[in-house]
Amino acid sequence: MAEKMALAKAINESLRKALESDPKVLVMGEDVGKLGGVFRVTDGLQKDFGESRVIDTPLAESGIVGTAIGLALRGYRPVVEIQFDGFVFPAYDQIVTQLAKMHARALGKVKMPVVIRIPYGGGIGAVEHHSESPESLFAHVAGLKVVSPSNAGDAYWMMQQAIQSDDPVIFFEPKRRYWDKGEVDPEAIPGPLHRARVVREGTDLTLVAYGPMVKLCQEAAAAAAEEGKNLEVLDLRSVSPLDFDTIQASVEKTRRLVVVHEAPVFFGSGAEIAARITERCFYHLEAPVLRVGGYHAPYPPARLEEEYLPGLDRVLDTVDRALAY
Amino acid sequence: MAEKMALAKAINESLRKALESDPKVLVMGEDVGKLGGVFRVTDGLQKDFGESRVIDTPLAESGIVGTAIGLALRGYRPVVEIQFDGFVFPAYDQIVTQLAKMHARALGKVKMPVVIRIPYGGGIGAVEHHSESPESLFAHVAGLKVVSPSNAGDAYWMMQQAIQSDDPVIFFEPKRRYWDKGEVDPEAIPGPLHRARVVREGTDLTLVAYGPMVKLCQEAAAAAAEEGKNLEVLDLRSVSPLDFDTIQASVEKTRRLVVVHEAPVFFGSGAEIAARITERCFYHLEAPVLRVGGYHAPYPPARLEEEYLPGLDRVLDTVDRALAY
Amino acid sequence: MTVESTAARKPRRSAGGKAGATGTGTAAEATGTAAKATGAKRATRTSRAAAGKGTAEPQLVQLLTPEGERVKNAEYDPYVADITPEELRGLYRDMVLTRRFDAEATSLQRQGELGLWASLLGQEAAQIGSGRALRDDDYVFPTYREHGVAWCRGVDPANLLGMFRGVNNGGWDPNGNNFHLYTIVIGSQTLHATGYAMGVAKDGADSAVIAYFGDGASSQGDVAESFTFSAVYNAPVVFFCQNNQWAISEPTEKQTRVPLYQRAQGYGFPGVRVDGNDVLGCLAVTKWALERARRGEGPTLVEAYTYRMGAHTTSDDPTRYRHDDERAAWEAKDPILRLRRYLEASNHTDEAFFVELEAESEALGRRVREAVRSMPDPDHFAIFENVYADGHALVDEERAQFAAYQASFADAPEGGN
Amino acid sequence: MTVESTAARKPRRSAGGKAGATGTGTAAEATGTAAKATGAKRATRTSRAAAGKGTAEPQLVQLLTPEGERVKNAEYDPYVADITPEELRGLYRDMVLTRRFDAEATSLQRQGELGLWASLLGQEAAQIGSGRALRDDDYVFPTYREHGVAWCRGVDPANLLGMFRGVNNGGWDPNGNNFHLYTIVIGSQTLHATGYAMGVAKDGADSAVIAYFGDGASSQGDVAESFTFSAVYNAPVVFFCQNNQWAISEPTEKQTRVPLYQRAQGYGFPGVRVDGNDVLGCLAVTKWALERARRGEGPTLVEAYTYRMGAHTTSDDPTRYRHDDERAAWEAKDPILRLRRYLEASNHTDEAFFVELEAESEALGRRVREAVRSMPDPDHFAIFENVYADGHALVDEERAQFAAYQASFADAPEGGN
Ligand SMILES: Cc1ncc(C[n+]2csc(CCOP(=O)(O)OP(=O)(O)O)c2C)c(N)n1
Ligand SMILES: Cc1ncc(C[n+]2csc(CCOP(=O)(O)OP(=O)(O)O)c2C)c(N)n1
Ligand SMILES: [Mg+2]
Ligand SMILES: [Mg+2]
Repeated sequence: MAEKMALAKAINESLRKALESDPKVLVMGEDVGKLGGVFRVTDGLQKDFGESRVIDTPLAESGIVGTAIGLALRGYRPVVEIQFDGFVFPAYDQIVTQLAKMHARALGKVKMPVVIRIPYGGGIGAVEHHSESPESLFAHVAGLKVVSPSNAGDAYWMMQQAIQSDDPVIFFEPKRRYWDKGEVDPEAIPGPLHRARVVREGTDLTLVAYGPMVKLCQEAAAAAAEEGKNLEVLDLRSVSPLDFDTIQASVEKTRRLVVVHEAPVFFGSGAEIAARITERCFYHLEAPVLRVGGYHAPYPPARLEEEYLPGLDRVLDTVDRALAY
Repeated sequence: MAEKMALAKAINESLRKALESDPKVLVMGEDVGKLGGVFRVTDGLQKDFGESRVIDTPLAESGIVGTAIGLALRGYRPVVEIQFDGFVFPAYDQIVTQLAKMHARALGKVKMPVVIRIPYGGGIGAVEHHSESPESLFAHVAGLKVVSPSNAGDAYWMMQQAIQSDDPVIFFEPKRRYWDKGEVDPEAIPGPLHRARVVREGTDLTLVAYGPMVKLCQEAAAAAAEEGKNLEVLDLRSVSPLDFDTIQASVEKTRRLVVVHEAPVFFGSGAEIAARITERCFYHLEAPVLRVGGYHAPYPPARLEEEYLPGLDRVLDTVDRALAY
Repeated sequence: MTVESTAARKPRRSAGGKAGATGTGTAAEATGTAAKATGAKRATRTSRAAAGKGTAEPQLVQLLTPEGERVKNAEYDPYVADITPEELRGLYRDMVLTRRFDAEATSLQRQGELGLWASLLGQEAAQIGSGRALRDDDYVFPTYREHGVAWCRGVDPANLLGMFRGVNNGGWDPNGNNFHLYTIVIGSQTLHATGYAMGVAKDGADSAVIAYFGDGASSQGDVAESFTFSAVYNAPVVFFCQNNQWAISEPTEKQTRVPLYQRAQGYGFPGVRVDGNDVLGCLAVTKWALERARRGEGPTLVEAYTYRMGAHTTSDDPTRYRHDDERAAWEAKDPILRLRRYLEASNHTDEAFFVELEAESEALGRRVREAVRSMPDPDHFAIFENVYADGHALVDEERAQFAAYQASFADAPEGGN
Repeated sequence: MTVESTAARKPRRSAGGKAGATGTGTAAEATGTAAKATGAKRATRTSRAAAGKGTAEPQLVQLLTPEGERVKNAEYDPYVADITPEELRGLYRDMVLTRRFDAEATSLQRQGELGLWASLLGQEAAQIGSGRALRDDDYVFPTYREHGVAWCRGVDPANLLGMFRGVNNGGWDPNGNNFHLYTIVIGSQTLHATGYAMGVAKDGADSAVIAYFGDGASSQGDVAESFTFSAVYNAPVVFFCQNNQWAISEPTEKQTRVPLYQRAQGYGFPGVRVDGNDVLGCLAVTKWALERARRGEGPTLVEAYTYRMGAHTTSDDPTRYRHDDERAAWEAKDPILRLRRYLEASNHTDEAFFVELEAESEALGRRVREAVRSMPDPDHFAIFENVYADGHALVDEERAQFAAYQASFADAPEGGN
């Protein structure tokens, strides 16, 4: 029975369901207990599942991920919260050298079912380190899976699937969409976690995005439609693996591709998508794959973030550029 | 007066010159003192410049980089050694959130002249964590510069320039080339640090590489020449910034581009190069930009590294694929 | 007299503290003894009250009781022995003005002028006491809450608001007042302080460095590494931990099961806990620690035992995780009130002092309000400024693209002219 | 009898140690007292000898002197009180065979059969003593040098060589012997051990966990964070630090200026230094610490004071940074020799025992040599195996490309057939 709820609430419900159905699932992080996390994503969970399942940790991200690895070795399935994107780096060593590689190191004899939740991205007027999009830094690392839902329904189901996965999943939550409401159907049968979805069909150009930028691309497509341009919009949902098949199918139809993400363009996911789709669709493309994203600069102070982030005009501008080829 | 010396020795000489000519230059890291580093790159420096200039540090990479930042704030110019590529991650937080951003955070009022030396790459039959190529993870981060010399002469001069730079420079040393000899001329007038160099002129296809893969590409070009293929080889020297102008000029001539690096292809520097060059040279390219690099898998045990790393056959194979378009 | 921080500062390398050779040995001894309480108990998850009070308070250095009575302390009295009534009034004034500034910032946030504010309410004594212990040539590495220390250093209070307003990410010149930028990533700055102090030692200077951090920060690996580096290199740094009992919603027992000042011994340097709401105690203990640093005796950990009276930041809602009576109990220990009681009992002040201070306070509030309201938004191109000191081709390229893009709006019909 | 590790192991949840409630309190006390020595001295960069001996050795737990004499120790004797002659011979045998295996590996490296070897020479007592203190249901998190502990756990010695030969990056099943994979990134495993121990506690089990690390590792932030987490959650984990005096070329004073075992107190749990060349001492102290963990008393730090007799690894050249006389001095404290002296003095052995052991030793060397030489190179496709448990589209794609590429050689003229 579908219900309308905010994206943050959908994740909360998904965590609740996981805690209910599998006693090995744990939620851990800074302030996830009584406070329910700074975004209230874990609201009420400690009250209902107790301090030994929903764990307020010391303020040490490497420690959080490192102990989560140990708990996974003991058979638990920890869901770890990193409070903000910019605070994942103290844990980066444990994620890259241990979490990502343990399964391979053990020749498959141990599994690492750890989910790392990271509220990410900008647009909320925050101070430094609270608005970054570091997904590239995880996608490059073999052994990790990287996903990001764009809406409440996906948030619910992708979290279920991430927790069920025997691989470590970096789960990027689009924090500026936390309060956006969407349909959640806990009875639905979800598609595969790493499959992209066509969220708007079109013929003239393909816009691809994930997480917070999907909504922007939908708005751009709507605006373009008023000018008679028929854009297809893809919600990638997964950054590693990337669903190149779905992108390719779309580009073979539209022959033009624009990738949009908040992360800096340089070495961003747009680069990988452009490189591979150009290889796969070399004779189909009428224009180079164009990219819209952050600049090669530290995430700026809040009063500049609108200029820094991809916005409607920049997306439309780039669409026009691609169409002009 | 040019002299032939090994790449490791060239860096040693360059560090020695920097220590001699600027009392603010410091060398610090694990085992850099009496031992002279595990590769002997700092051999003899502590003996000649003392323990307060050439500093054996506690075994803590975050501490090494974090204190180097503090020393830079006090006016020093630390050259930090990370013992092996796979051990830079404990320092990643300090590098990404502090070192890279401090200059911008201070609106330019402080500078961060810190060089981080990292012996990187495979091919030496080492155990886990000793053969990785993590340059993408630094190039994506604004505020850092990333370079990698391919030969002794460049190693000498690029180190001089990196130390003189007021920006943090991640200096990737191709460890498997440490023992390769080349001309070093301490009297030469070097070109700009971030400019690529054409190391072999050709007309049929451009091969670009940096660090350890330049030699391989030169060998590939030589082998191809025997089959009548005339390849141009570029040594990028710098990964951030990337010298797209030089690549573009070459590709406008050859119309085909293959990028070679040891790092995994997925989200690697080849992706950025492919994306941008395809945009810049859309009407010139006769084939998609192709990439040769590591697989999306943890760096394998030594007995498999030959299969994992780009080798002559794989490069030539890819060249053939590109030429077949 | 303690001057408003924007005014002229004492010359570098001024006379420094009044410390003799006293203190040191015995203080280290006290630390050693304290360690005896460390042996782990079967039930370690005892209630906070028990942990906080039973074990810890005996070791608390306190020169001024909550009632404003001066307590004798052979160890630390020498460090405030020749303090003048004028200096005492200066400390009082600093605390009052800092609190006023802080309240103004909170209300500016409520009015939408700031995106966020991290209040120091309740921590004035810890910050003013330690801040006033410093010499001008000392160097400070703050967190994001050291508004009182910034005040002591002479940083223009309006400058502190830039990052909370979202016009910059810091932006004052750290070398202007030897006060580093606010650091948000918890614990990072303790390593910068240590490195800076290593540099001071290399230079043969007798300056000291102070690194501020919180009880929560004590868990970060970086803080532990700064203890190791500073001990090994004998760096002249004081680690000043404001244990305000909370790291957002987590009480200190989520970070440690023994008092934090004890952490230092295991790294080979002394730790001491001082009443963080006692400005005299904080002044004395910090001076002692700074003198140790200057004398080449290396690092010290000072734990200022205090309380975060307000929310973590204006985004926080502490009613979700703590009881009001805890706050009420701490109100009785207010740092400003206790110094006022002492000043009044010692006849160091008259009515006029308080009246004038009230007026000065209001003037400060007004000045800050106006400064914030007139703070211009940054130029859009600031995004591309100072990314590198020596430039970067990609930044140049993107700046040019951005300029062209911006210009395209000017051409657009609705852009006019 | 101590069986060769490849043989059957004791059932899980066996009777466990003989610990009473003794020890604990007093040991913690001893730790507290030791802290008194902590007060920093002006000249901290004193010579290693002074630092190592003057301050530290008084606290060293030792049950067996270098001369093989049994020293009484009220605290720890209970933990080895009922040890049988057979068990003593077992410990001796374990040490001898471990040393033999280690020497074989070193020579296999010299012959080019291994790419690298990290010898444990000199650390046999620390590893066998602690390793034999464990119950089968306990869990071990090693570094890359715990060949003796692996031996005690029953890991096939040949398995340990895979990563040094370069055929895999670990490769045994950690759950087969409750012995985790070797961890190369310094310090990481202490957090894994802590998390595992948190899980043990959650399960209500009375198993314990032991994390090995070195003196160099003590500086890593991860190790400090593991101390914090284990203390806060009261996790049943023993931190076993083999202080072998060196981290590659750096002596311990580059990591700390006070004895490492003292680190624990500042985190609220006991630390104790044991003679790491005394197998009985290591056995007793580790049993004590494990019992504490089982009783719910949380973490303990054991510092086994020992010496790395060889190079850091076969790639290292210690003549560049340390004097031979240091090594010579430690030779007199050899762990195997001292137990032999004790066994002989107590008439627990006869000539036949040593002769048999010599033969067994040789057989082991032969077996290992053969096992290594016949170790097959991994299949090329192993690159793509186990990257993910649930698969990944890109890995599948790259595997297919790789297969096609490999196949292209088969087609090539020189490929034949
Ligand atoms: C590495 C990192 N993790 C998480 C955060 C989010 N955060 C900001 S303040 C804070 C609590 C800090 O507590 P404490 O150190 O006691 O300082 P206080 O705020 O009480 O002054 C947290 C978790 C952060 N800023 N940096
Ligand atoms: C994070 C990290 N940094 C550096 C290294 C390189 N390295 C390998 S062993 C070692 C020294 C370790 O010393 P210690 O902890 O005392 O252990 P020991 O080798 O003496 O057993 C170093 C620096 C590493 N493996 N990991
Ligand atoms: Mg706090
Ligand atoms: Mg060691």
